[in-house]
Amino acid sequence: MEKQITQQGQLRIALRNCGMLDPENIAESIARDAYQALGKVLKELSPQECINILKQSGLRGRGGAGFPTGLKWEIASKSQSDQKYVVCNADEGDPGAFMDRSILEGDPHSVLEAMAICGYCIGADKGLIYIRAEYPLAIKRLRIAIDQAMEDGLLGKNILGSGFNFEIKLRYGAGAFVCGEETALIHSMEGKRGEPTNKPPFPATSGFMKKPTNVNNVETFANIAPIILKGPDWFSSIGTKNSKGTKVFALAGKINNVGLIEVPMGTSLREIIYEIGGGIKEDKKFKAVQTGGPSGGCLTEKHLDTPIDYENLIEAGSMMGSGGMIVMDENDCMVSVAKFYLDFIVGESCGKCTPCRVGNKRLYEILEKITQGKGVMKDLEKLKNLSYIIKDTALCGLGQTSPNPVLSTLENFYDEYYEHVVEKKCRAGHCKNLFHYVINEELCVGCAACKRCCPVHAITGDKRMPHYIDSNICIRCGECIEKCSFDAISIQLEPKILV
Amino acid sequence: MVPKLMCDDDMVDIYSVPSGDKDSLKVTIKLSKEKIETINRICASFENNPEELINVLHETQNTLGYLPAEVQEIIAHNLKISSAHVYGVVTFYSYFTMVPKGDYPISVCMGTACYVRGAEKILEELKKELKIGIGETTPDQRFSISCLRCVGACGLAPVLMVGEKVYGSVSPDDVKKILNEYREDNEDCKCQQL
Amino acid sequence: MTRIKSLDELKNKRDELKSALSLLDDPDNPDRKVQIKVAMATCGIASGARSIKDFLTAELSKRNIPSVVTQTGCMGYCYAEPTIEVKLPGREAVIFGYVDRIKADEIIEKYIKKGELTEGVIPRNYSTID
Amino acid sequence: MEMIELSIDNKLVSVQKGTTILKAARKVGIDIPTLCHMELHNMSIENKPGSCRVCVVEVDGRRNLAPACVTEVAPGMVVNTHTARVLNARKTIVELLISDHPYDCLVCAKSGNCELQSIAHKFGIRRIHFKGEKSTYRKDTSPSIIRDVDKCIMCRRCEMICNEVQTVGALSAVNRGFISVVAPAFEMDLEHSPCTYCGQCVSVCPTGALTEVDSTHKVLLSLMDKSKTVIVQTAPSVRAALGEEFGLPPGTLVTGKMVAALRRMGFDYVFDTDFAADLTIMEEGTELLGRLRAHLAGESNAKLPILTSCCPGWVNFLEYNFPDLLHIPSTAKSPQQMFGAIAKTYFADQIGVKRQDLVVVSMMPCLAKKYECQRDEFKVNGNPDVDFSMTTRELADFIKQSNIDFLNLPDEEFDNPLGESTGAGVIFGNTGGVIEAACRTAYELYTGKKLETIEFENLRGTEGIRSAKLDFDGLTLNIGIAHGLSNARRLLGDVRAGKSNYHAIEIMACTGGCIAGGGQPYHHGNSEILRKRRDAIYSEDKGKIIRKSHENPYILKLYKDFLGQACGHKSHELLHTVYHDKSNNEVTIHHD
Repeated sequence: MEKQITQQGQLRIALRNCGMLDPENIAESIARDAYQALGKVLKELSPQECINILKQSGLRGRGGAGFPTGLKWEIASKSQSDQKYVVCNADEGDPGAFMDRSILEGDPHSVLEAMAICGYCIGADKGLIYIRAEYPLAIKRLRIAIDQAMEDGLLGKNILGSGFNFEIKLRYGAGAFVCGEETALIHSMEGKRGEPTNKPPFPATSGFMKKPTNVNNVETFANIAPIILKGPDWFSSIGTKNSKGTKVFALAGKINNVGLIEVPMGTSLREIIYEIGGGIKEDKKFKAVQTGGPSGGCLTEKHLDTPIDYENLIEAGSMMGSGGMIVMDENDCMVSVAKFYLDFIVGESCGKCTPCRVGNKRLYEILEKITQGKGVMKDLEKLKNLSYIIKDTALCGLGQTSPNPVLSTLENFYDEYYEHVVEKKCRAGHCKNLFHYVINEELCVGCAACKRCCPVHAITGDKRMPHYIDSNICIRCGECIEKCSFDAISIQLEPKILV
Repeated sequence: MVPKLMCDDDMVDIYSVPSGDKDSLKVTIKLSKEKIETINRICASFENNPEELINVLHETQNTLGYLPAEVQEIIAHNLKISSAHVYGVVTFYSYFTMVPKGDYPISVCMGTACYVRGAEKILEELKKELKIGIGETTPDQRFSISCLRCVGACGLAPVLMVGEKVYGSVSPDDVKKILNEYREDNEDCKCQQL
Repeated sequence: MTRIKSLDELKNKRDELKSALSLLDDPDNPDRKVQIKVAMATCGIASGARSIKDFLTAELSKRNIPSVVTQTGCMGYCYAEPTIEVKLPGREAVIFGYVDRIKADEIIEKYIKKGELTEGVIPRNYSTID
Repeated sequence: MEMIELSIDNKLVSVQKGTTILKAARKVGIDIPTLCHMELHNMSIENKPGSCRVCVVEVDGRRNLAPACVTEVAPGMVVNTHTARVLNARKTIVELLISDHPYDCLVCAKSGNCELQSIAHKFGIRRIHFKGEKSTYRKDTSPSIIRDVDKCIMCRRCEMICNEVQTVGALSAVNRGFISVVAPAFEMDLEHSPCTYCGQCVSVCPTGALTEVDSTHKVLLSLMDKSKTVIVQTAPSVRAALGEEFGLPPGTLVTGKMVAALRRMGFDYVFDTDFAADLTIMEEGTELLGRLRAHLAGESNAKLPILTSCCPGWVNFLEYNFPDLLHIPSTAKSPQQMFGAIAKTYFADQIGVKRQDLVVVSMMPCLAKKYECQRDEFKVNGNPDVDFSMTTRELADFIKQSNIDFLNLPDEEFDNPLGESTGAGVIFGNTGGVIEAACRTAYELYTGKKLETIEFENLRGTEGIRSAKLDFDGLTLNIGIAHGLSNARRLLGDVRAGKSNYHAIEIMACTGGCIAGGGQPYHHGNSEILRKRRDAIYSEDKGKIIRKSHENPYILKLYKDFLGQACGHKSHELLHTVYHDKSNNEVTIHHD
């Protein structure tokens, strides 16, 4: 597999201007080539020529599924209609991903310019940015950028004397993860409940207000201008066979250098975590990295040297998603992590289709049962079967990928599930019903500090005599451990004695 | 869900929504005239376009603080859509609230990065400190707690927001300190606009 | 600003702005300036970048150092916020992390005035396309 | 049209481009099970959110299973509808639905008619492998409809009917995820919503989430009460559908058996709402002619077009949505209420029974009738003209509970004097029927000539909005007909905008008219049933000797002995009503 890694590993294309310029001052953007690509396209290229450049470049959607961008534009350009729309999906929803916010806050003109190029290519004169209301700063900077670009004639009527018109408006999300899905996003922009509908029809033929609509995400748009200016061959020389260019990842979790990075496709997890990310926090043992958000899965040690691209991640049971990477260490319980994601999905499911509405709720309940130490082996079977059926039958991308965290943890961390179910043990010491606090009689001096702070009076003992914690009463709040000055209280992972 | 009425002094009188055209639905609503006019103005600024419902709801919630049933009725009337539709939309999106939030709404990020860095503990501490649960407001109307999915400040995990101000790398011990900033009537500490 | 009416106008405009910037950076130019960028995306602001920017602006002018302090987006070093980039005329830009007021003061006194590197320099670990 | 060839379960099928897999499969006799999908052919009513996922099938080359109801065919597609993968998924989906559904089939009002129940039975589901939280909501009882949305499976049929077909807008999906449900605004009771009680939501609900208020017990108590005289009236559409509940083919008229059954159940007199329908025509027809004459005389305030007022769902809709047009409908009460008013005065006097000792029960194809008979306008000193209104479905159950072998009953005749009716009264059950009946009478009264052909074929049909020009001996009468409230809204919008040139408009809330009312036996999406009911109504009319209301001898006698003249003083007191602006609907807040 061909790879082109720059000396330090990172190569910034989408993030080229982030941290380089003042996003609230268009002059700084212009000084760094903003709108040059738009000018070139309008003056020198036909829409189809421009689409061909994108097709040659091999750019694929950075929002998750990785659909070839040039092809997407071409389909929209071929739809016949009096009105078409360009939509920028800035409803960055994957928890742990923040590249879209960073691009919009740091380099809004890269997105505006690319939307205008897209408008020219598909024959649209209106653009809409669907942005999360939770991003007030990004909204503010986008508004400033749009105003400044309008004032300079880089958006609006007769752009750069070409006769091409393009205007951009903002639509706000309102806290619904499912609106990251194209059809749901479109319904939301139309003032409706953000429920997805069956595809086809695809937005490219019938989207916003039933008109052909091209939806791309922020990072995808941020890649457009450099491809136009530097050429498709330059872009396709970066990355792997089927995944060209770079990908922005948001490194978070138990990693030293939390931050935003951009690396060529094909970079390995090891390089990302240990070289760029500076290794695991407090030198703990690496356990897993979660990619692709709630739709993705966990990659483990055995995947550390896999070159990251769309296909390899899917093969490994995860997906590219928007590029969140959350690093987990030995203190993270993988059953609980799966439960965390299911909790998220249950809260964010739109409720339209049965498998997602009821199925995910049932998955969550089984996981909860397991983390409470009430699981039986049959539950693991049930988890797996139900997960496959949800994947097979759910209506939209959110539902079809929602069991991925369960399946990938089941696949990679089966022994942890087994321990929870059979040995009633949580090796990470995370599941409250599966560990208990004990007082070391030799270290305890009977100061009663723990007894006084216990909110449920689970601790008994006479003064200056070793104390005792009743596990059946204890709620595992951990107050006593903090209060004990003699390190006499510790966590015991062995199953508690059931009374 | 029990939609609440506006506070007492708002209920100046019962006014009817002025019927601009013939197919207007007359709705009698317990809201002050000023508030009705504010809502009408917001709707008009979006040309009473039903497509803009979500933007209208945002703007109205920003102005009034929350979206009680009466307010939704007026919006439905102006945009010529059913109030069931408006309510369906309001309850779909977690950003919209039908109960007033506190003067200092606190949102705890429950994104994955924050989760693995102990957001649950922060939330527990907040609940303990304020003696209220998620989605609730303190009796003095000062604080309310809600959970947010990722705010995209994962580098600072765990994160909480008071209004629009983001606090990063919060430890359970910090919770009290942060709350104290707002407990005293310290004008300087009011939510900074980004 | 007036409307830009053609690609050529846009190119000219870009070149003007670029040369103005390089003039600022020219050590031989009497009007050269120290250029400081403060990373002010959500993470930066939440970590106190705004007060650092205000502090630097005020202090540099008090200490009579010709400078421009501007805001910028995320530099990617979320773990080290607030981060700033300092560019002395004619020299490579240097990024400092974990900048509080004490650190900022130290940067002015040691690096900007004397050119001595302080602790907290973040090695730039990426290349961009230009 | 481009044809597409594909294979379904190894059978080659050729269908038009744009056809769904579901329809293509049905063409070759493969019946893929569905829950949320429902289509009423020729009525342009289709619900296909693709949400229940019961209809999934395996398509070669596709990563996941395809929902047959929304997936269009493609050339060379290879579809398998019953592989292990498909059956397993389908069964699990149904299990999931049931896992969030009360297990009270034995006592559910929908038992035996529930689509979820029959699909569970069909799939041989014997155990639910998933146990967990069930969603629970407050039960909501309105005068007509009971919402028990614990049983809601989010098929969204009711939401579609209420918003798209009826444009009532009382219902919407609310909340999201596991707790999402279909409800009125602010999850208030239906009573405080703009619901018209047309009952179309009930008629399409696949489960027991939406059902009617059951009056059987109250009627039974009245029947048992020796001090009461209990009389019953039956609406025209009931006789055309009741047989379905006893296994007879749709469209079988069971008038005689129905009368016999009611008599055996203990009703003291069995009367016919058709009699009151004839009375309605006398009043409404006279009113039409009066307004028409005023118009022809050049009176500027002649209130035209006149709107029919016999459909209570439509009246509710008008009162909510068109408060500015309340002056144009006919003031004539509906047949149900005219019957009650006459029964509790004229008839009560005749048999020497006091008003409060006479109980009037109506058998109706309708849910709004339950609400209508409770309206204050139709009460005298708190005593309603019609005490109880039951649906065709309730009547069928009541007959069964009374141990009556319905199929072997002899045919019997209605009692007199309120049981005699004409063909005009019968056709009230179909869309276009009321206006046709009115025209039969108005023509003869206006022109003084006999009608040559009694059937006005140009008023019949199934189009949502129809218009016809009738020649009244030189005077051209413009007639409009709308059924389904969205069509009514369109017509009324034109009237409001002054763009309408109709003289008279008939409006029915339910698509198809009363034969498809909310209280009729469930059609389960089979529009053929509705067509047969419609034909039955017209054939009953054809079989009648008297087919014009003004020739009904008992009607003539009623006017002669009691009412005086149509639209006269006594008529106005007993047979006409007023309408109220209901749009001024204060928001009521509920605290549980």
